[in-house]
Amino acid sequence: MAFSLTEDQTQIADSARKLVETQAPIARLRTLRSQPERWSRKCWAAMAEAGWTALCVQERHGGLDLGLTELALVAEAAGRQLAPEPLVSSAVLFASAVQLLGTHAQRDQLLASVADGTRIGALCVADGGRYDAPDRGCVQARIVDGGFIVDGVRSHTLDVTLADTLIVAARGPNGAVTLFVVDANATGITRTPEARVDGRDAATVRFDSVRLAPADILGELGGGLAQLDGALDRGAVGVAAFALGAATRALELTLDYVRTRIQFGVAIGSFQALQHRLAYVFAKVELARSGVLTASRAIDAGAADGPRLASMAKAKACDALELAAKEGIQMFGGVGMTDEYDIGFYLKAHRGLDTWLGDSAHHRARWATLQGY
Amino acid sequence: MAFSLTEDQTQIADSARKLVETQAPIARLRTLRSQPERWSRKCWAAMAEAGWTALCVQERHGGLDLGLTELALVAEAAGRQLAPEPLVSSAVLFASAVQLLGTHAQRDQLLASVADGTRIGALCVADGGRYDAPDRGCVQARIVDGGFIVDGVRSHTLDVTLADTLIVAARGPNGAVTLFVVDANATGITRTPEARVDGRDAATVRFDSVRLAPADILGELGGGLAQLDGALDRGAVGVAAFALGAATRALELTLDYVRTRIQFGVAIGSFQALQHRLAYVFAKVELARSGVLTASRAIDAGAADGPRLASMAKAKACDALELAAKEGIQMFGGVGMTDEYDIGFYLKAHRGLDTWLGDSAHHRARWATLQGY
Amino acid sequence: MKRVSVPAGRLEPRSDAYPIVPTRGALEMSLEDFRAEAALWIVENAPRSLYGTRSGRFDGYWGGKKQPPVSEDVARWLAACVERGWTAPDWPTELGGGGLSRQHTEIISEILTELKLPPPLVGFGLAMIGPTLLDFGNDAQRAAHIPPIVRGEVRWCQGYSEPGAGSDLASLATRAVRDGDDFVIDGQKVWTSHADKSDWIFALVRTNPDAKKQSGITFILIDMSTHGVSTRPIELISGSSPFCEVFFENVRVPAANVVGQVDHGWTVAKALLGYERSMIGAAMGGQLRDAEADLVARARRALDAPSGQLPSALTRDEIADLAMDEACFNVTVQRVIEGMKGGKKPGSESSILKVVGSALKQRRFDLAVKIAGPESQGWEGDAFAADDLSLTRDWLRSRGNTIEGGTSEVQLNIIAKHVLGLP
Amino acid sequence: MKRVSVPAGRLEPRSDAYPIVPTRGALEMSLEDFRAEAALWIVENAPRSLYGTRSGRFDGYWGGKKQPPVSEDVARWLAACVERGWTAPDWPTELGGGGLSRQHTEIISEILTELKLPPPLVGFGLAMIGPTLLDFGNDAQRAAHIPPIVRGEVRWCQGYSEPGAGSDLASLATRAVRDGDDFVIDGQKVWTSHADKSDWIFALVRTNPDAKKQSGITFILIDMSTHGVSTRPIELISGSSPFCEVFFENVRVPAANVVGQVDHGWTVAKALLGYERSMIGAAMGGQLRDAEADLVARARRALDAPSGQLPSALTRDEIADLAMDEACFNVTVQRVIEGMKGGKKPGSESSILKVVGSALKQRRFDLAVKIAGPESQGWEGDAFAADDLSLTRDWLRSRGNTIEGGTSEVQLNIIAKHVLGLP
Repeated sequence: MAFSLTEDQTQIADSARKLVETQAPIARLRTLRSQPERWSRKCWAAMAEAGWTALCVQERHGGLDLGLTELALVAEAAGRQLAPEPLVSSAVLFASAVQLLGTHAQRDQLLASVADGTRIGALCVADGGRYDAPDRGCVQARIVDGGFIVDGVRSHTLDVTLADTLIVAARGPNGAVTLFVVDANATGITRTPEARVDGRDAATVRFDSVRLAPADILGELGGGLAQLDGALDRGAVGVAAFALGAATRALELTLDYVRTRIQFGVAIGSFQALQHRLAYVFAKVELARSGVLTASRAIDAGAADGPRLASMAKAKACDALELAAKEGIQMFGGVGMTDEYDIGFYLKAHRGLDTWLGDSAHHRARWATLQGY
Repeated sequence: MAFSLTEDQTQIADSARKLVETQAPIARLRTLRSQPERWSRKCWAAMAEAGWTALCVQERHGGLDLGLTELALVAEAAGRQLAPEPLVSSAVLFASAVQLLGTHAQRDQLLASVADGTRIGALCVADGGRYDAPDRGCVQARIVDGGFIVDGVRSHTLDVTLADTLIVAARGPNGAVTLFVVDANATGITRTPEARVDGRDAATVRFDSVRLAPADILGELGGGLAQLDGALDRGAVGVAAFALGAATRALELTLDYVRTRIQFGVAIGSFQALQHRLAYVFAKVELARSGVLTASRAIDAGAADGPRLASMAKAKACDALELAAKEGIQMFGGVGMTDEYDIGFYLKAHRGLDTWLGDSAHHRARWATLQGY
Repeated sequence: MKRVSVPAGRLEPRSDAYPIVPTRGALEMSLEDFRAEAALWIVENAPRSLYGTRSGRFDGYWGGKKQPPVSEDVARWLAACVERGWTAPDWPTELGGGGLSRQHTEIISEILTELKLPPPLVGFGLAMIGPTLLDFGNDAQRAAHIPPIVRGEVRWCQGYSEPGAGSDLASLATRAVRDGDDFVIDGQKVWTSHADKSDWIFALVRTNPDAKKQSGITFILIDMSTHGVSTRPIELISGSSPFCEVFFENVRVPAANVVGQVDHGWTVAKALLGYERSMIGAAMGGQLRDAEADLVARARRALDAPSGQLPSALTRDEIADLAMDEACFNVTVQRVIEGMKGGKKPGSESSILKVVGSALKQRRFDLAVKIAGPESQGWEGDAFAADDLSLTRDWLRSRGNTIEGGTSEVQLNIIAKHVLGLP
Repeated sequence: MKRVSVPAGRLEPRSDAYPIVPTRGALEMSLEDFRAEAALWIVENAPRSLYGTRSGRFDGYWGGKKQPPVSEDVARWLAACVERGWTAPDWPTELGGGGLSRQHTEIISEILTELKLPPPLVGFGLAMIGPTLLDFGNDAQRAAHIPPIVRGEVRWCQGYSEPGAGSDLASLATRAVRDGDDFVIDGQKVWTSHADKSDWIFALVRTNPDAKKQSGITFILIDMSTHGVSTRPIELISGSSPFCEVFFENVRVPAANVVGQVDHGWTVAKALLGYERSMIGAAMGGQLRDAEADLVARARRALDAPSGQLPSALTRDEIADLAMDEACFNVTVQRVIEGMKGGKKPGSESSILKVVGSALKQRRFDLAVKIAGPESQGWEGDAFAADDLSLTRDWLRSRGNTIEGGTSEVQLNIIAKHVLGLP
């Protein structure tokens, strides 16, 4: 397997980074967090314009039909500045779910607009945001008049407030879970935004007698949450790439700081104890980079170990971010604790990224299961 | 609870350390390891002379009736030089088991000689030395003619080769485990010495139709291994104190070395990365010391949390020793890897101490169980 | 801790007045007699509403002109103690103290803890600048500042750290230039707790820019209402905080406010840092209590396991490991306290308290957020339980524990050099 | 790796002789044609008994006068390759090499790996001193030493480290004093692998005691049979080892044996260390393979769980975490190899290989002994399974991984300064 980037890929990565640095610098977060819309539609349009939303969509639906390898490059760029736009939710999780499970009609109807960024899709499938124990039956579907009536509440659902279309999991009377594609503005749906530590868009979604038709089913009736595994694996790699970018950037910020912060007459970066710890952070980040590289390529190649490697990438990238952010704050010292400096954002971001789609412990257990032990 | 030592205790600790330094320096291990007897009877006599073997025995049986607090002081001293004499086996585990479970006759018969060191007692109760899953039924007892016939093999049993009396656990036909006091030289018992990484005395004990009488039962017929819990808790504190002494000494050796080893024109102990790691080792050792102090006092006071604190002391002291030994070897560098230097003995000792009476993970799980979660 | 030995049935305050036992005799009594008598006096004088209101070591009224007592009972409790000299029981009576010994003071404190009563007054005046002035101040300074501290009339804050002088405190740059009978001060302090609520600040300023580092620093007392002093609160990653920046612009301070000698303030500063350290170290123990129970309760909620063995062996293992370390740490704190009781210097084990205690606190909250999972992502609002919202904040705030009051790196340097004797 | 493209049915050696294809034409062929032809030649010439005998990268015959080949087939295989110049395919033909390119050499190596055939010859002659002499030696030195290396007649060892010069190699003290046409050498080397089995040693000696550190060091070749050279094997905590101490007492060595200039041996030494590092880094990947399967198998034995989910969630978690890190590490190794393929310098990620690889190996064995419990306590004898006995030794030996070949501390220093750009 080749891990070095092709020329095209290098160009995608470079221009993605430029786009993020100019249009989506981390300083934005300070403005966005006090606004009703937690991400910028203008910035999203620029990302879509650059093709980010089309990367994982097939050409026949207006996509670029590249793959996770390329998506990981732009997600990494976005992660460097913690851009809160719903890239992974819409362009990976939603797009993949529709592509993998959708009927021709559903794909024709949904994917083109996802690819050009005009439609925001998001998942609403895990009760309380717990992907490690995703369904406790908080949302239920009854069959009435050949259709469905959905009721319930699902809290801590990411990227739904500004979404146009949701994929909702609902438990039927027989206990089996069915997936539905639902208009986010349908009658009976209320989205109450939540204020999260990472400042990202999330909401509690309430379903009050929401009426759905058989044509809204995604995948099989009662097919269960496992149908989403393929999409979730892709999402996990997307999150991992985002976390990898964040970890890389947190380390860079810290390196810049310790090179210039003077105490005891010298730059604190000259202290060996800090040097060794930073070298260790660097090693963890580079290992995580290898994880993202191999997971994205394996899934693109349809390799059997794709799911396992996706779990690895997710766990290792989030762990690297946690370490980089914590060491960063410690080495920034007092100012690292202040809201004025950016390094704290990376720790806050880790909280959200780690729990999203299952935390590191969950993915280690999953790896073990997939390896048969 | 008072943690500072009384004058008497200080004196016990001081003279114990002197005894070990003069009569049982670590250099002995190099000679002992190539000899059939893995510890020195002369040194044992000196320890007995100093009252070590009598510390935990009641006065009416010729003991000093002090307690684990004092025993921990001498065990710590012994641990500093990794003295392989069967102090914990005989003077703690065996003595406590007889004291806690024995009939008057058994106590009268056994304890005086244990207290004066002329009798070596040892446990032979855990199959394969696994105290975390102590009985898989390798040793069985049949009832014949109002007595018992014991058969089976128990490997990895510590301190039995030179023992005079054993406490053996055997599973009866109904599945219940009974403890017996057995003459180690009884007909049908074969002890095949094992060569261990820590050089300590251990053997595979084979029972071939060993005949025992009802009077040999310790505790209740079919009373189970749990009867030994009180003795094992005391033993765990003894092992913890020994490990604490070893950890303390391993750290001292390392500190001495890094203060004098010159590289790049300076003592390597002046490198901040090593300094911080050594300070961390020091902290772990001091925390472990607190653990041993509180566990020994709690058990002496008959406190309800004695068992839990014994588990804590065992886990934390062994963990501290592991860290101190590993960091020691690393900081000694190449010579730390050679058999010529003593630091390696401490890592080898950890292997044996950690597994004996259940490893750290076992004791953490036990703590959680005792705390009700 | 010794139980308070008061007659049975007397732990509740009585409504009828009880004659005040004259303090003067205390030094002649046995300590046990003093304990009984002090307990009686406290039971008589502490307002009923204050019982059980103390939870942490720093609970209590901080005094000063800017923050009045939160209730009349708090004011009454303060007044009673001031009257008796018991806001500072071991300070000289002529300055408003109680004229007692350290041991008497400790007994009073034990009784208050036992009864969960807040001390009548807390703060940097009593804990830091007061002892400093008693040791280093001149008569005029003591007479001017100690009585208002004892009476809770003036609240103090500490102006040490600067943006360029954190771990390397001696590199501070706030300048004080002599001008007649005054010094004129320009510069900035940072991490000044409650500066916005304080009346006076004791500060380190550089009086000799040419001298090397520690020399050329002066310890000076500054009235915060002086023209040119301003403060700005600091917002942390965990939200608002007691910390402030303090700015000095052309601030005129009488030279008489210098404590100790000009250019030799470092000696004073170091002594004061000693008081601060012992405060932080001792406080650390208390903050760790109940971590295990809290984590187990969280795990039971998160894992839907209201009783029995937790279904996650990993979580069990991590909680037990942390609980063991905390138990060992708490014993270590006790060893230190016990070791110092005879008036001896603390043993080498005291050096680890700050670095271990702060790391344990971080581990506690790291583990808590891991257990809480998505419930640990809240910031505000009602989508998250109040308890979980404070967890998020506490977790973020705990990152500061290894930085404030001497970073762990500085502590490890100190252990390596001064305890382990490394070069 | 590309599969060897040889005609089906031709992977087994044929008993009838196959005409040797002249090597001379290789440089004119396409690489694919060369691959096919090389595979055919190897299949014809490698003795059947050697197939499948290669497991690690250093398997193979080490040459020299003191250790004859272990079998006639090993000798025959060596002779065939020597004849063709394929013990050193990319060295000059006039010195006994094959005159091929790096790419051709890589192809030959790939074919051997594919067929699990050992290389005809391995060792420090081919890997270290040979390349060094080709780069820095004079014609006489090359003519004298390269052909015996290529033919496996002389085995070399490396005399760098000294008791006082480990991480700080430049502080070495073995002295070489000029006396007529000779140098007289006194001193001691340590950690010299296989010194007792080697014929020659290349060593660093101090020729100018007054010069500072790196200056004043000379790189010299010493015949181990010279009077005054002696060796002593080193016993490790894990048991016997290939390492030796080497003592020089009044050893006379011709000045003509100096490689490069007198007092300027450091340049030569550094280049050679480069060859060594790349050897160790690449070897690290291979040693980690199968860790997960081995650990799972051990856990199944220890936990009596022959199939299904392991009953210990802790053990599962730890194995999975290690397996993930190892997988990421192995990909990192591939990234480095891939990155260097175009002849480019290795990327910054290569700096972590040694420190991460050695730590992972330690973690692997630490976890293994933890899982094995009491079965990990064996030293020798039959109370323990052979597999468990080697575990104990491997576990102890792994502590050396973070020390040898540049300690982790030195590696971290290098990463911090040269990769992260810290001051």
